[in-house]
Amino acid sequence: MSINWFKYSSPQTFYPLAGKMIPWFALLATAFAIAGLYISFAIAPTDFQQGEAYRIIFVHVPAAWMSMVIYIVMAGWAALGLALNARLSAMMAQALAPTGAIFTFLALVTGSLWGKPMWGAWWVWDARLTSELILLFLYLGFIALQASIDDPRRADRAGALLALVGVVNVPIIYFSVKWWNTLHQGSSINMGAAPKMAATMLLGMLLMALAFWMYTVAVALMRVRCIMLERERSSDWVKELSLGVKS
Amino acid sequence: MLIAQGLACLRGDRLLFKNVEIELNAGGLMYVLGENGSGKSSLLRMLCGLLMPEQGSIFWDKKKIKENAENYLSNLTYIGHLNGLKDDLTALENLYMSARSAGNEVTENKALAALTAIGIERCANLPARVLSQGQKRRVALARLWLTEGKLWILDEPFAALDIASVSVLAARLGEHLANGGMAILTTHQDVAINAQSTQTLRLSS
Amino acid sequence: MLIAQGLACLRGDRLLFKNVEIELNAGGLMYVLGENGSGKSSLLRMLCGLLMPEQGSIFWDKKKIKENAENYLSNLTYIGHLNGLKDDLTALENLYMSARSAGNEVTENKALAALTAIGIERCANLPARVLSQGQKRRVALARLWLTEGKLWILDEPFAALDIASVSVLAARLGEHLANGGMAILTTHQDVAINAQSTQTLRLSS
Amino acid sequence: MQWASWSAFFYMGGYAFYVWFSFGLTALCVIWEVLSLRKRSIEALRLSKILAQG
Amino acid sequence: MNGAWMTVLRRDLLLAFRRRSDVATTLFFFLIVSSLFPLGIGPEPAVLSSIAPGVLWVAALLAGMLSLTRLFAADFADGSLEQMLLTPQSLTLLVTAKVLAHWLVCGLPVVLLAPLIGLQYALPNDALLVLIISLLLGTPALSLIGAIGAALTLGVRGSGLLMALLVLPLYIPVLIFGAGAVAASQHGMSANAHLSLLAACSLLSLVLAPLATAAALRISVE
Amino acid sequence: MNGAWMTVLRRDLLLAFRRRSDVATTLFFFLIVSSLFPLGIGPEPAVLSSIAPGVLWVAALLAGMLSLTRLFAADFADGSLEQMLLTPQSLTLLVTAKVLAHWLVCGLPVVLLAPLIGLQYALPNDALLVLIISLLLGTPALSLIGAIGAALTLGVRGSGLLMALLVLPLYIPVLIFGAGAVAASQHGMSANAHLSLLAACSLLSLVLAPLATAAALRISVE
Ligand code: HEM
Ligand SMILES: Nc1ncnc2c1ncn2[C@@H]1O[C@H](COP(=O)(O)OP(=O)(O)OP(=O)(O)O)[C@@H](O)[C@H]1O
Ligand SMILES: Nc1ncnc2c1ncn2[C@@H]1O[C@H](COP(=O)(O)OP(=O)(O)OP(=O)(O)O)[C@@H](O)[C@H]1O
Ligand SMILES: [Mg+2]
Ligand SMILES: [Mg+2]
Repeated sequence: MSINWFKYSSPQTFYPLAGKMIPWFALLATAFAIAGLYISFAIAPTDFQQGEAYRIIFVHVPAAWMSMVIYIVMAGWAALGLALNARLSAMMAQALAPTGAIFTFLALVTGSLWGKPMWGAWWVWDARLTSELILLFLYLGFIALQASIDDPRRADRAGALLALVGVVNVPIIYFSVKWWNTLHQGSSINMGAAPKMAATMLLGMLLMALAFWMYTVAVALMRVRCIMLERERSSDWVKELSLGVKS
Repeated sequence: MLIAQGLACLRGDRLLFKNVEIELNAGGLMYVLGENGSGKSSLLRMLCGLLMPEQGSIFWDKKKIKENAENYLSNLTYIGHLNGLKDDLTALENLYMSARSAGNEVTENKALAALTAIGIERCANLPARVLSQGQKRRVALARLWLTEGKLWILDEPFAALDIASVSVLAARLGEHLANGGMAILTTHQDVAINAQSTQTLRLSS
Repeated sequence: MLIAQGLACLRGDRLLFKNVEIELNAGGLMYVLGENGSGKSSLLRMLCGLLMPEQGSIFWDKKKIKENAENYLSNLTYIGHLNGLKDDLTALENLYMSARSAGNEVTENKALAALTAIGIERCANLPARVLSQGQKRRVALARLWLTEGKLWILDEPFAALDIASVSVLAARLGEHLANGGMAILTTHQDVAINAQSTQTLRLSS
Repeated sequence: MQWASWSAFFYMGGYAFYVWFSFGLTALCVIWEVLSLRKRSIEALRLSKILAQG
Repeated sequence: MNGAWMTVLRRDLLLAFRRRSDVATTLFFFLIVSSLFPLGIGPEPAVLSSIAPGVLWVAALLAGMLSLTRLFAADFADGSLEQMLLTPQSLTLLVTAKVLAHWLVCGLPVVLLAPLIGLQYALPNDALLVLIISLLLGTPALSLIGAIGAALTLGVRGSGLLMALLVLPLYIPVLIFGAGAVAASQHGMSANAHLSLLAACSLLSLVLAPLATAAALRISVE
Repeated sequence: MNGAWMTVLRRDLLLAFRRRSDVATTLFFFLIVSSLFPLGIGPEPAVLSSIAPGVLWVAALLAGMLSLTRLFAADFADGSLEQMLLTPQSLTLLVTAKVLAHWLVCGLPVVLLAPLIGLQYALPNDALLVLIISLLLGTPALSLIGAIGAALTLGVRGSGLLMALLVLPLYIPVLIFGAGAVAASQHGMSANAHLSLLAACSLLSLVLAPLATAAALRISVE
């Protein structure tokens, strides 16, 4: 059993496995995306308050959700990597980070693109906005730390530790920021201004979220393969592999 | 007693050594020799548990050193390339505090005695900053007069020492071994140390 | 040529040495010997102008070194206890840049050749951080293959070097002296260097 | 289907800039990420090939 | 074991005493930062006292971080960190000793200095009191959390800024509760809720941070 | 001689840029620091824009301090400072090279990021312009003055540390004029007076600071 696990957790065997999985996830992602986009633009009705602007929700919310989910998954892999000292899981954590950062960035930008017409301001210090911004900082910290350590083993373990410390803090931060926001009633605007969640809208958002999920998996697998190639450059299996490909 | 089985060390993408076997018993002395960069320091750091072996494992009294770390570390005295001195503390303070925080029972007087033994009592109250290269090294080495540790791991202890101090240190090593201690050391000079059993491990890159 | 008259060095409240006389001509080699803390490094730093002599004065080509500093410094190559390497630069970058900022005309290739000469070309592109003690020392010493300086002042150049490198360095020193260079060095090992004229200055505290 | 015409669809009831910018940016990020990863893996393989041969 | 703990504490305090300038730098930084804003804003007491809690807390936070970046750097460079890892005592405990020393040297003075600056901002007395208490409760958390960052960025290029990037987001709750407490008492509300949350933060980090720091040190020294 | 100057500059830049992430880190550092204040003070745009000048100048100062205190420390510890003193070139010039490198890495990013933070703080455009100019004029002075302190703190002798403390206050005028300039333009007044004073500070320190620094280095190395 455990042998089996280690067999698949060794880069050499995981590399081709990942290669096989990528296309399927890509396919799923596109399928969900098409369905989701169809609902969000063709089916979902115009919102009587916000007009068409609300359609941003179909990228904004899934992106926001993903930004959080990915961070947690990342921390999970990191913990596994620290516990079992398994190279693969550390690599997975490292592979997820950039995608998570991108989604966070998207949540921020689409959010403020929504905010401009709704509130008339690109940015307000609202609780959720602020905590999303902080989440972006957490991602960037993780990436920067790993980027600035050259010894891969140390980079893995340092990053993993940071991710763990991060997840412990995320809820505290989120809570404190919400609280801070309620203290300053003055300017806080509630996103409740957003339309009622009609069933179709919820479906649309869910489909888009699923699309993002599948996309994330595919991309993470692609990145982890790159990392393996770069890390194990001098190992035999990479050499054989690279001799195999023509270019 | 110290046993290491099938140690391998990978630095960056270079395999420094593999299948290194060590068995060291009471009174045993081991030289680790090799050219610059052959991996001597790395091996010593590995034996201390500072560096995780790529393969293989290390046992102290039949138990993995990670498992009975407390027992192992209280028997271990390691002095590396770095002297671990604070420029702003005097020689005496440096010695006293490093010994204390290593868990040895020492008094100011004992520390002073150690400095005297290695012949730098005159510098006892000088800040480490102003000491000469060799004097710094000797302050670090003075800890060997204070520990009750069974296992000494010394990385080029003789570097930068003058002839007199070299022989003083050699004598101390001999004494330690005679009392059933063990020592592992690297060096590029050859120095005569008398021990019941002397082994030599040669690393070649 | 280098002349020093009646040098005295006071450190804190200790007079390390006084009335030290030095006269070194083209092709001359001078050993500065003495136990740890006897003042060797201090003397060398004094000769470089890093340390003000308490008494006495130092002349290069008959002129006080402070007066024709530019000329003196462009003829001087000093390598002290510290290697002066940047952990984050590769061995090659370290060598190249230190030589450049010392005013020597060097190219990457020349620098690489120097590293090859001292036998660490394999580490050329490793960050200094990961180099072993001896490898670091050798990167620092590689500058001796790049300078046109007449006067070399070396503080324990052989410390931490393995046997092979010691002889390589000794050879380079001999060559330098044969070409009418001068060298002053301290050491605790005795190494054979062939020079027309060899003097020994013994400092005793 | 509540779009009178394509132009109405693109006009997005006056919010064209915000809506299309959001979706467009998302698409851009996705495409960029995928392409850059492609490049990266090809580069890695090329390098290790050189290593393997030389 | 207690002996070793005390020794580490004593050694760091002694070192700090010998290198007073570092400590002074921290305090001075705190002073500059907190006295800079009145210049930018002008003397209206109303505005000043409204920004006082935030400014003071941010200043304290930055000052603490500024000094923390080098918590382990020197020990790492001169090899005494290796020795610390090789002592039979639990590294976690020794870390607490180091952090405590740092807090006594850099945290406490800030706490003591704060009221003076509070006066400059026309803070009422009870708010001043709350300020001191909140700093007393909060700054330990800052030191403890900062230690993790310091350990993670050991010997990493540009570690100062990198550490800021890692640690500042984690400081945010402490900042919010701390500044919130003062603000609350300014508006005549009770600050107890804030203060107890602050205490909770400190306790939590007292339990978890040393563990994380010890792990980080082991990773960094390899 | 030019060769050596360029080499020192290149070496320091290379050291700073050795990791591409460094510059990014500097930029994000400012983002975070500037996001701390709203969390401490509250989100009211009016208040925020009134403290914006202070926030930015503090960020600049902090970035300087985080890196500057170590400007020579590393060179001193690893011996490359000795080597620098032994080059035939004038030490004063080499010092300028080092300071310039430092400013490019730590000063410039502030200037570049300033507008973005300004937006977050709802600064009017003309104030933004003044802000950038003031930073351009002022940050070099911060680096130059900091260099003196950095050289002095190397001081083997206790007096050096004390001197370093005397250097710190030199920051104050720069900060006052800098923040003052922006504040002035916010209140619709002309900022020229402040700006010219700022320029004067920079010029003065450009002339004097390198000399002082070089002297301090010579003493410290003895
Ligand atoms: C920079 C601007 C914004 C950011 C960073 C942001 C961030 C977020 C985040 C993190 C979430 C997920 C939180 C959760 O699901 O519990 C979210 C959800 C949401 N946001 Fe935003 N948001 C922004 C602007 C806006 C604006 C302007 C609106 C509409 C006026 C809006 C409407 C929503 C809605 C309706 C949800 C879904 C709520 C839910 O599912 O519970 N957001 N946003
Ligand atoms: N990240 C890395 N990449 C490549 N090589 C590395 C890396 N880290 C360390 N090394 C190599 O590992 C070796 C370290 O060896 P170590 O310090 O143990 O040498 P040593 O035997 O102690 O030499 P010395 O006698 O000079 O002290 C060096 O050859 C160094 O070049
Ligand atoms: N401030 C001071 N007070 C008292 N003594 C001092 C002071 N500064 C330096 N010294 C002494 O001056 C001497 C410095 O000597 P130096 O470094 O030249 O020795 P060295 O001959 O190079 O020794 P080594 O062989 O160990 O390198 C040391 O003995 C040191 O104790
Ligand atoms: Mg070694
Ligand atoms: Mg010496």
